[in-house]
This record gives sequence, structure tokens and C-alpha cells, in this order.
Amino acid sequence: MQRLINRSPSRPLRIALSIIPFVLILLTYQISSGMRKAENEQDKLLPSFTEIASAIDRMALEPSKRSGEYLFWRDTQSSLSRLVKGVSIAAFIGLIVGLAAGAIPLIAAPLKPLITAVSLIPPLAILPVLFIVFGLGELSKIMLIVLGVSPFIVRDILQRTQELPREQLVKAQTLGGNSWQIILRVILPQILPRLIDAVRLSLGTAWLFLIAAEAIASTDGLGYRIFLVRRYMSMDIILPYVAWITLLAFATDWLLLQLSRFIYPWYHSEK
Amino acid sequence: MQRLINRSPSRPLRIALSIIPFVLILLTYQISSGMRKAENEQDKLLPSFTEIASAIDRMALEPSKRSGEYLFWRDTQSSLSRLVKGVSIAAFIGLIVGLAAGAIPLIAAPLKPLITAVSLIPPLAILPVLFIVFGLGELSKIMLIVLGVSPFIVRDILQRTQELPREQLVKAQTLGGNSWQIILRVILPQILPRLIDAVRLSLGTAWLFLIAAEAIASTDGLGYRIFLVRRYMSMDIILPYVAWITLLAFATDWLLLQLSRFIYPWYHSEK
Amino acid sequence: MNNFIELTNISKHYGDKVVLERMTTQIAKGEFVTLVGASGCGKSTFLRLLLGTELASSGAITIEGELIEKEPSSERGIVFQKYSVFPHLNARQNVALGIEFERSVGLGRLFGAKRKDAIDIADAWLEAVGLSSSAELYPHELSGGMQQRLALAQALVKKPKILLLDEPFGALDPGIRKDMHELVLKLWQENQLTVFMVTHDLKEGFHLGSRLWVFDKRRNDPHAPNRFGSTITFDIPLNAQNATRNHQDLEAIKSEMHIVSTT
Amino acid sequence: MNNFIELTNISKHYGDKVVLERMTTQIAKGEFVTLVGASGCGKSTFLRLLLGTELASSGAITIEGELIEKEPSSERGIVFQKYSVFPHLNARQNVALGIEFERSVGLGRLFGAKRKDAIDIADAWLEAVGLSSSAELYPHELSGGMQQRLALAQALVKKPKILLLDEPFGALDPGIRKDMHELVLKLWQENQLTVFMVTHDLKEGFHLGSRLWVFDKRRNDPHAPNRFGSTITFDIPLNAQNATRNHQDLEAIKSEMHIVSTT
Amino acid sequence: PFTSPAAHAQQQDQFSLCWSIYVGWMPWEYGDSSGIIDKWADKYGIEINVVQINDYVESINQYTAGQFDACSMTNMDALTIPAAGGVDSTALIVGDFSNGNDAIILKEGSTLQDIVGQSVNLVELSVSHYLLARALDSVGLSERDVSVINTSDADIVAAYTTSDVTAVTTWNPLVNEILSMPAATKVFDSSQIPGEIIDTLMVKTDVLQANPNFGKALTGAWYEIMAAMENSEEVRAHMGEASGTDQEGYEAQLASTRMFYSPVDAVAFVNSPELKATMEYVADFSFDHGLLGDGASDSGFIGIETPAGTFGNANNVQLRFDPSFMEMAVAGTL
Ligand SMILES: Nc1ncnc2c1ncn2[C@@H]1O[C@H](COP(=O)(O)OP(=O)(O)OP(=O)(O)O)[C@@H](O)[C@H]1O
Ligand SMILES: Nc1ncnc2c1ncn2[C@@H]1O[C@H](COP(=O)(O)OP(=O)(O)OP(=O)(O)O)[C@@H](O)[C@H]1O
Ligand SMILES: [Mg+2]
Ligand SMILES: [Mg+2]
Repeated sequence: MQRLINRSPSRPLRIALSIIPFVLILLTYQISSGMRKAENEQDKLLPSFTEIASAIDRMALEPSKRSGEYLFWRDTQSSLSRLVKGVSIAAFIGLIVGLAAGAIPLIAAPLKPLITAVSLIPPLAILPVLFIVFGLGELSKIMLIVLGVSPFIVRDILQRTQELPREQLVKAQTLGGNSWQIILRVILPQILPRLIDAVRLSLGTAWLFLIAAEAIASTDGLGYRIFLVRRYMSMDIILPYVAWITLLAFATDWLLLQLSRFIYPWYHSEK
Repeated sequence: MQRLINRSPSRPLRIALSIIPFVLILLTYQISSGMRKAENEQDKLLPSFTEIASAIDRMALEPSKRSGEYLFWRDTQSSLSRLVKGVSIAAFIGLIVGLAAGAIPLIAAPLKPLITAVSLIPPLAILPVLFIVFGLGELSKIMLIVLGVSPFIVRDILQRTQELPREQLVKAQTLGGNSWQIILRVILPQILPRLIDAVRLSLGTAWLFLIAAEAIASTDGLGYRIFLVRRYMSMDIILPYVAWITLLAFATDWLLLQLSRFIYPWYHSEK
Repeated sequence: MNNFIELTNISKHYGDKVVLERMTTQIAKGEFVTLVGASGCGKSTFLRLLLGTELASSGAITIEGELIEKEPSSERGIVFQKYSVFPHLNARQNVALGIEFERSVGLGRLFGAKRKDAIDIADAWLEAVGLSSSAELYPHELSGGMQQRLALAQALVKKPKILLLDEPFGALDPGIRKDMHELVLKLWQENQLTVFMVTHDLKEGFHLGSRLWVFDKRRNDPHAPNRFGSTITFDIPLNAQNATRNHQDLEAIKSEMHIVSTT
Repeated sequence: MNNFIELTNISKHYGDKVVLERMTTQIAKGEFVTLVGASGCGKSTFLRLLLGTELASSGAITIEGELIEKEPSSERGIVFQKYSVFPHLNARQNVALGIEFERSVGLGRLFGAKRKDAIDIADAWLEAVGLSSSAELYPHELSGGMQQRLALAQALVKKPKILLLDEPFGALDPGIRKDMHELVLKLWQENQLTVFMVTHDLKEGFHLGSRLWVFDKRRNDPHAPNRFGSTITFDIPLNAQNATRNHQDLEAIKSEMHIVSTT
Repeated sequence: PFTSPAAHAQQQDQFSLCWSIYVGWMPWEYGDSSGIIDKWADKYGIEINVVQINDYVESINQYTAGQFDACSMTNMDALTIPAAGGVDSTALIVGDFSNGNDAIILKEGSTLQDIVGQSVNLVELSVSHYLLARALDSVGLSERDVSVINTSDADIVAAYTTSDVTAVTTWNPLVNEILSMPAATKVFDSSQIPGEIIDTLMVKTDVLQANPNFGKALTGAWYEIMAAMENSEEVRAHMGEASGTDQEGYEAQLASTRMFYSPVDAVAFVNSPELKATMEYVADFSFDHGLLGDGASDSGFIGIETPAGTFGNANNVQLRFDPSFMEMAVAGTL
């Protein structure tokens, strides 16, 4: 009899084990839903799977009566485009600021305490100030994401830059590189895969802020739809939307990882 | 002339440099506020420092007419108590689940995909379900924090546990330890300082969820007050509250670090 | 006494990669086997088979006639190059841990008189490895050499039949190494251990061992480097008396290994 | 030729801790100085002073009569034990980098014919260190020994006057080391370098150097170990001819160092 | 927790009520903190738990999901959330109607017609949306003539300060805040459709039927609070502070609210035939915007019972206006 800490499940067992919790959750849901439906046929809190399916059908496969659009896809597209823009800007800011501060001590000195302070401010609490600076259009939604995730990315990149082996920077100097050349050819290319890591870590927060932003003022988007239909408690729409967001979050994370593995094989085999 | 990447500011220069951005921000604020006030004396968006001071005075130093309480301090107390409870529960869950899954492969198999999925669900989108499961009392606010941060802590602790050098576990086995003893005497004590790290990293998110929870169902707390006065756009109250939250977040982080340094000196000199 | 440990046709492969190939040998009780060989040739893998953290792909290992336990156990002690001691315990606690595991099944922690007892034993072992004055220090407060001394004390407190050492002094200074050699030889003799020690330093292998093994591939397919595994290519009995013989062997193996490692 | 590098009364301390103490010496052009000494005695610190990443607390270092530059520059090449090559560049790019820095001030990157040129030079150096067939490989695809060869090629492409080596072979296998020794000696002779090499392996020091320095504390205050710093306690001229002399020295220093490192 | 209290409610002696911060519902806060509700609950031998929920929609959702027996909401939300979700609800108390509390405000332009082509920020599918639809209708326009941007009520004041926003429809105190800004013209408000936006206390019909004492206690308490509120500045100051402003601010909101301080007025309002007509408008609007559920084939899919008669499907009545408890208050039999 092996010790518990030494026993690993075989591959088929592992797959079986990993499915079980999901099956259990679905079962629990179905039972709870059935119980509520038995009491109130029109209960909206826990819709049956048929209701959810018909809601998906309505949102994703039939054009909306009012606008003729496939709402689900339009929401997805708007949200993803906001997410991508917001995260890209945040990544760009994170890269520039984090790299500059990480590589140049004279920049780190004034920036570090400021970044710490900014990262601690809850952006949702100062929305009005954000509105006057960025207005209320697409920009403000994107900027909320940027504000939500860029402090994290900046801090992360700053730290990763400072973690690069000192030896490399010394070596680059003995090869005659000046500061700019070293940043461009030694530090930057090594930080890029780490930037992807940082982006992956911050995606959850980005989704959070995206949904919050779409709840503030919007005419489409996954977060918009969730908050809109919340007004009449259409959980049959909310639940598949949430599941979809979860799936999208998972997919973006996975894609970024594959991308990074593909472009930066040296980074992934280094570890 | 030294390369930029080699030049570090002296200590006094560094302090001076780190103060500059804050001074600049305050100045920008004062000028913007002045400009808005010049246009509309009643402007509430960017209150003058005197207005802010008088709001602080009113909230923190004078008892409320209605309840006789010092609102600011009561809000602080309520929020902090929720935060501490929520984060403690999340840390506890994170420790137990993360440690068990990290140390015992048979537990990791079913749990890992589930944890990944749960960590990707945006809790804000399924608020109605959460409130129904946990009610609307103190519990729901605390649970929202727990749901918001425990997936992160679980994943982090799981990873940290698996990162402990394999050699240590082998060594412990050659010393005759069984799984339970090894978890108790070798893994757990080494994970505790890492738990403090994880908690520190998750404090920002915890504040976010606390504020969200207080905005929805609460009768006191820092988030509640901000939400309450937001409809009157009382920025003279909101801004000092936000600054206070930022300060509290900074202080809790700092305290945790000191605590960890004090209890686990071996951990901090290891790195 | 002769067949304390027996290996019969042991092979080990990871997927397609053959690491060890058909090894058959016997080890007598009380031998000090030193293992040398190029990096990646499978020395650590061999120790892991003896330790029980890996299973042989084929073949059998017996100790005193019984099949080896498939998990690490207290009859086989180990010291790695690094991470052999627990950073969260001080020197004394590190050594006492093995006793606590044995005597407190539930908590793995002793109290009161039992604890006192365990501490006494631990202190005796710290004394034996020359760490008496550092009993209260944590590993991070000890030098590399002191940490390895501690790891030895920690392993020996369980009175293992077999002691496995995987480049225990690989990270130490030459000066300090010499002391460690003396210590290991002393502990080996005093505790009637059977020792397997991997080293990168041929001279160390000759100096310490009562028997030296060179691991190498007997066959090599340049187009499929993973096809063949290592085995014991030299098995040299050593003893302190015939130093000249040893010296000749050293030179012979040196040139041999040179070829191996650059092909 | 005699006073290529001059050190005058060099001391280095970190806060209260004195690491190096009043070192005065001269090094001729083309010497191969090997540095040995206990761990932490200040060998790397000494190299850092020569390199310009640290400033001496007092005293002066001159090269060809001029005060040393206070920053690393391309006249002083370096190879560390690890991290000397850039993981994101393949072998050829690693070597070409030094040329690109020189010929493209703005981007540090060459294109077209200029790039072709740089690649040719890089390939010649890869050839010189025996890495021709690995030009397209990334460091993580190279063995430890190949990485150090690459690091040497990368440093030498800048034609430095001084080459600093900080335990360049510390992480390599004994077998591979031997090849590296030959390579370093070859490069030293072919390029008329002045070499400073730190090593933990006394034999290596004797074998490679034209001059061997032992770093040690001349004085020691047991109650204040930080009070006194190291300096050059032995300065032994070596040459391949008088091997016996060298051997005696080796034994003498060995026992000496043993005492040093355990006090 | 997923099972709601039994659909066919039995007698119980513990009840819960939720309310959210709004001018017409602040009396619940006062009733709770002053002990008036406890007093009336004691009188009928029951216990009433009063819970404040900041987020209005969340409070209705929680009520609809079965967490509360009673909840304060508008007539329209009562139709589209609980009634459409199969939770048969009765308007136990009709406390007031909006008489200017909800308004359309333009930055540029002085008449409603100027709104054509503008984006209007409002809480979509709320009474603001309804008000906008009614207003447009009144001048021969339709929703197609504007574009609607869903904007959270919490952010609408701040949103108005940005140049992106040119028109909003919202409620008090947000209306008063926005009107205090330099460029803000009120072009339409709820006083022009009086009696259509009604603030009520909804109670689950089955709970009420099984437990008339719950209805009596609430009604009794409400009108005691009303009396105190009408007569005491101090009480109004208290309510003002609890809603995050002061007495002055609160009085300003009251000015545009037609409070039914006396049950007589409320009873008369509920009994009038206009109520049925109002609910018809509301049902039309809700149906047009898909708020009555997928199954709804027309605006009468859900029956609405008023003293003046039932609108829509009499076999699927889910929303009832029942003046009987308020009548007891008139008669003094509570
Ligand atoms: N778990 C594993 N999966 C696949 N290959 C492995 C595994 N463990 C070891 N190997 C491979 O087996 C070979 C032998 O490894 P091992 O660690 O035993 O070598 P070693 O002789 O101890 O080398 P070194 O001197 O560098 O410690 C190596 O090529 C290694 O890549
Ligand atoms: N930046 C620093 N601040 C403080 N002390 C330092 C610093 N750098 C080195 N030291 C100390 O100076 C002493 C000499 O360090 P150095 O790295 O030069 O030793 P070394 O001889 O190279 O040792 P090793 O053989 O282990 O590489 C050590 O005791 C070290 O702790
Ligand atoms: Mg090994
Ligand atoms: Mg060194």
C-alpha cells in the first residue's frame, strides 16, 4: 500500500475524476430547478435545461425582432472587442512603464510608490472622476479595463525586468551595448513572453471590469445583456451567458499560452 | 558618464523623486477643481480641499444626528470586519483545499479543472443566485469576498505546495513519515508563509468584492457610504473615502508582510 | 554477508528513452560503492530505484533476499546535493523529526518527557557530525557544509541499513569537502552502513569508496542516442592499501570518461 | 609590457564588512592569472572591480596607465558560471550581438549586407570554439559545456584586452572540463589575451594559469570576522616546464587552504 | 435555500419585508428604526423582519425568488418581474405616485421635440423607459426617434457631467441633482402622466390570504408612520438623512411625490377606473419590450385585477390591486 502522497491516478481515472464534480453540479442544479418548478411553474431563478436551450436558441440562432441582429453574437463581438482593446492598451502601458522602471533605476524611484498607490485604489469607487476624464462612450469602458489591470501588469513587468539575471546586463555591457540597445535587444525580447504571462494572469480581472463597465452605460455586450435581463430576472439568459463568459475566458487563456509557446519556445523550455 | 541602466539615485534623491508624482497629482487636482469652480460655483465633481476637509470633519468627527454614531468610523469598522472575516475564510479554504490537492494527487485530479472553471466565473454576474444561496445578511457579503478570492488562493497554494522540492518529501519519507505526518510537519508549516503571500496578493480583489457587496445589500460600510452618496454626487465624501480605502489596503498589506517576517524569518531569508 | 543487495537484470526507461540497461550485480553488507559517470548517464536514476521513488521497468532488486519496498522507507536514508534539510526547522528539530514521526503517529510531534528524550538523541547526532554548537540555528543560518552535515545526522538518526548519497558535496568548497570525507568515512565505519554515493569527482570516488562503479553506455547508436542505456562498465574493488593500483585506474578511467562524455 | 594593469592599495568593503584589503600588484600583458580561495573570500568581488561593476572603496586600478573605466566596457570581456548567454537568441545571434551593438547605434540590429557581414564574423567565432554545427540552436538546446563555449565566443568577438572568467567551468562535468581547458588555452594564446580566471579547482588553477593567486585573510579576528579582508597571500608564477615545482606548491596550498576554510 | 416558502402558503408568524432607498419607501426605514412596525407586529402576534437592500432590482429579484414575503416596488416592475415570474402579488399598500419625481432632462433644447435624434441615457426597461415611451407618444414620436443607452442609476448623475450625454430620463434624487447643474432643462416629467408611476408595497397573494394579520400589521404600521411623517419635520429629517441627504433635499423630493398620507386618498385612487387604464398602458409597454416572458402572446397575457375590473387574461391573474386592507385603515378597524 503506497502512501497517499505517492499515489497518482492513471490517465483514464484522472479524466473520470475530473468530470465527476461537473456532473454533480449539473445534477444538483437539475434537482433544485425541478423542485422550484414543482412549486411555481414559472419560477425564473433556476430555469430548466429546456428553457435555457430555448433562450440560447432565441438569442444566438434567431435574429432579434427589433434590430434583426443575432444578439448573442453581437454581444460577444462587442465585449471581446472591448476586452481585447482594453487589455492590449493595458499590456502596452504595462510593458512600457514596467520595462522603463525595471531597467532604469532613475525611473523606478518616482514611479514605484505611485504605482503601488494607484494599484490599491478601487476604480469602481471613483467612476465619476473617470467619466469626466474619459467621457461615457466606448473609451470609458476600455479605460476602466485599462485602469483595472494595468497597475498589475506594470508591477509584474517591473518585477520580472528586475529579476533578469544581473549577469546578462553586465555581459551586454561588455559587448559594448548602450542602455537603449540593451533595453531593445536584451531586455525587451525576454520580457515579451513574460508580458503574455502577466496578461493571462490579469484576464480574470479584465473580465470583471468589462462586465462592470458594460453595466454602467452601454447598448450591447455580454455584461450589458446580463444586467439588462436581470431587470426581469431572466436567469435562462444569464446562466448561459455566464457559462459562455467562463468558456471565453478559458479559451483566451489557452490561446495565449499556445501563442507564447509557439513564438517563444526558448522561454517555455527554459523553465 | 555612466549608462542610464547603471545609475541609481541616492537615498535623498529617491525620496524626493517619489514624492514628486503625488505632489503633481494634488496640484493637477487643485487646478482642475479651481477651474470647474470658476465656471460653476456649485460644482460637486471636484470639490475643493476645504470642502473635503469639512466633509471629513462631518463624517469622522461629529456624531450623526440620526443615530449618534461617528459614521466614518462605524463604516470603517464594519468594512474591516467583513474584509477580515471574508479573507480569513477564503484563506482557510485556500489552505485546506490547496494543500490537500497539492499534496495528494488523487485529490488534485478531480479538483483542478473545477477550480479553474470556478475561478473564471465572474461572481458579479451571478449575484442573484449568490444572494439566494447565502441570504442577504452579513453572510452574503462575506461570502461574496470568499467566492471572489478563494479560487485564487486555492490555486496559488496548490501550486506552491507542488513547488516544494520533491527532495524534501522523499527525505521525509525516508525519515519514516506517513502522508498525514508529512503534510502536518513538513508541508503545512512551509505553506503558511506562502499563504500570507497569497492573501496579500488577493487583498485588492477582496476590497473590490467588499465594495460591490456593500453597494448591493448593506446598511453600513465604506462601500455602502460611497454608494449611498453617489446619487448626490457627493465627491467631497467619496474622495476621502477612496483615499482611506487605499490607505487601509496599503496598511493591511504592510502589516501582513511584517507579521510574516516576524513569524517566519527562515522563509524571508531563504529567498 | 555476500548478497546483501542483489540486482537482477535491472532496466529502466522513460518512454522511448532507455536510461539503464540490464544491470546485474551484488553488493555485500558494509560496502561503500561510489558511482561516477557522465552527466545524464543515469546515476541518480539508479539511486532512485534503490530508494523506491522509481520502479525498474524490468528486473528485480532484493535487499536481504526480499523484494525492495516500492516506496522510500526509513531503512534507506538519503542525502541530496540540495534540499535535504527542512528550512522551517532548526538543526535540532530537523534531526528530531525522524524520531517524532516514529513515536507520535498521530501528530508527528512529541511533548514533555518524550520530547526531551528525542532532543537528547538528536543532540547526540549533532555532536557526532560536529554541529553541537549550532543546534538552535536554522538551515539558512548554516553554511553549505554544515547543512550537509545536518542532512547526514538527520538521515542517520533512523539507523538506515543503506545510505544513499547523490553528489552530497557537489556544491561545497574543496577545503570543506575534505572534512566531509572524513566525516562520511567515520560515520560509515561507526554505523556499519552500506553506502552508495554518486560523485562527479573521480578522485573523491577513489578516495572514499570500497568499490567504484563507472556508469556508461556499452553500445551507442549515433542516430538514436536514446536507444541504448547505461550499465556498470567498470566495477573496481578499492582499498586504502593498494594506492598505486588505484592511481593507475584513475588515469585509465579519466581518459575513458573523456571519450564518453564528448561523443 | 610589464605594467599592463596596476593595482595600488585596493580595498573594498560593504558597509562594515571588509572584503578586500590593501592589494597592490602588477599584471603584465598576456598573463593568465588564476584565482583560488575559500568561498566568500572576495574572488568575484575582485573580478567585479576589474570589470567596473563595483568601485574600489580606496586605491586605484589602472590599465595601460589610465584609470579603469567605471563601467563594463567592451575592452573587458566576461564569462560567468551561468547566465552568460542570452536565452532568446540562437548561438549565431548571441555572437553577432556584440557586432550589431557596435555597428548599429540606434537599433542595435543590422540588416542586409551589414547583417551578412556580422553573421560571417560570428560564424568564424563559432568555428573557433567548435560550435559550427550548432549555430541555429538556442542556448536551452545546448549542453552546459556548449553554452560556455558560446559565452567565450560571444566575449571574444569584441576582441577584449582582458578576459575575466568567474568559475566558467564550475557547473560542468570533469570530462567536459578538460576540453574546455584546451579551448581556453588555445584562445588565450591565439588572441593574446590577459586572462583572470576564478576557480574552485586548485588543479585547474595550476594547469591553466601562468600565475596563480591565492586569496586569503592575512589577519583574522575571531570575534569580528568582518574586520579584516582578504588579499593575495600566495602569488605563484607558473609555467608548463617546472611541473614538479607546481606539484609541490599544489600540495602546500592544499593543506594551507584546508586550514583557512575551516577556521 | 433553493426552495422557496411553500407556494400554497400556510399560516406563519414570521414575515420579512424588503425595501430599497427611495423617497416613497423611506417610511419603512423610519418604521423599522422607530419601532412602529415591531409595535404593530406585536399587536397581531407576529414578527416582521425589515431588510434594506440598496440595489432596487436585487430587492425585487430576491422577493421574486422567494426570499421575502413583501417588497416595495413600482406598479410596472411588479408586473414585469414577480407577476411575469409566476409570483402572484397583491398591492397591499399604494403609498404614492410619482408627480414629477421622474423626468426627462435635456442639455440642449427646451422642448420634448428637441429630443429627436439624441441618445437618451436611462435605466432600460425601468419606469424611466416607460416614462420616455409615454412622453414620446404624447407628442406623436416613438422610441425609434431616439436611441436608448442603458445607464446604471448609480452613475447617471456623474454621466450627465460628461459631454457624451445630452439627454437623460431618470428619477429623484437624481433628477434634482442633475437639474442643479448649469445646462439642464426638464422637458417632461411624471406630473404630466399623473398616477401612472405608482409606488406600492407588494405582498405575495397566497401569504396574504393565509395570513391576513400580516397585511393588517403592515397597513396599521404604515398609516401610523404616515401620520408621523406628515406632521413632524423631525421625522422627515430622519428619513432624509437615512437616504443620504438632509431634510431640505428630502423635502424637495417629496414635493414632486404625491404621497397618500391618508388611507382615504389611497383607497379612492385604487378604486378609480383610471388605475385599470394605467395598467393597460403599462402592460402594453411591457409586452412591446418583451418583458412579459416568451409565452406571452399579447399584452393581456398576465391578468391584472383592479377594483374597476380585470385587465387581460382572467385565468392567469398574477397582479392584484386590493384596497381592502387600506379600507380597514379608513374604517379604523386595524
Ligand atoms: N522522469 C523522467 N522522465 C524522463 N526522462 C528522465 C526522467 N528522469 C530522468 N530522465 C532522463 O534520464 C537520464 C538520466 O538522468 P539522471 O538524473 O539519472 O542522470 P545523472 O547520471 O544523475 O546525471 P547528473 O550527473 O547530471 O545528475 C537523463 O537523460 C534524464 O533526462
Ligand atoms: N553587494 C554586496 N553587499 C554586501 N556584501 C557583499 C556584496 N557582494 C559580496 N558581498 C560579500 O563579500 C564577500 C565576498 O563575496 P564574493 O562573491 O566576492 O566571494 P567569492 O570569493 O567569489 O565566493 P564564491 O567562491 O562563493 O563565489 C562575501 O562574504 C559576500 O557576502
Ligand atoms: Mg544526478
Ligand atoms: Mg564568486
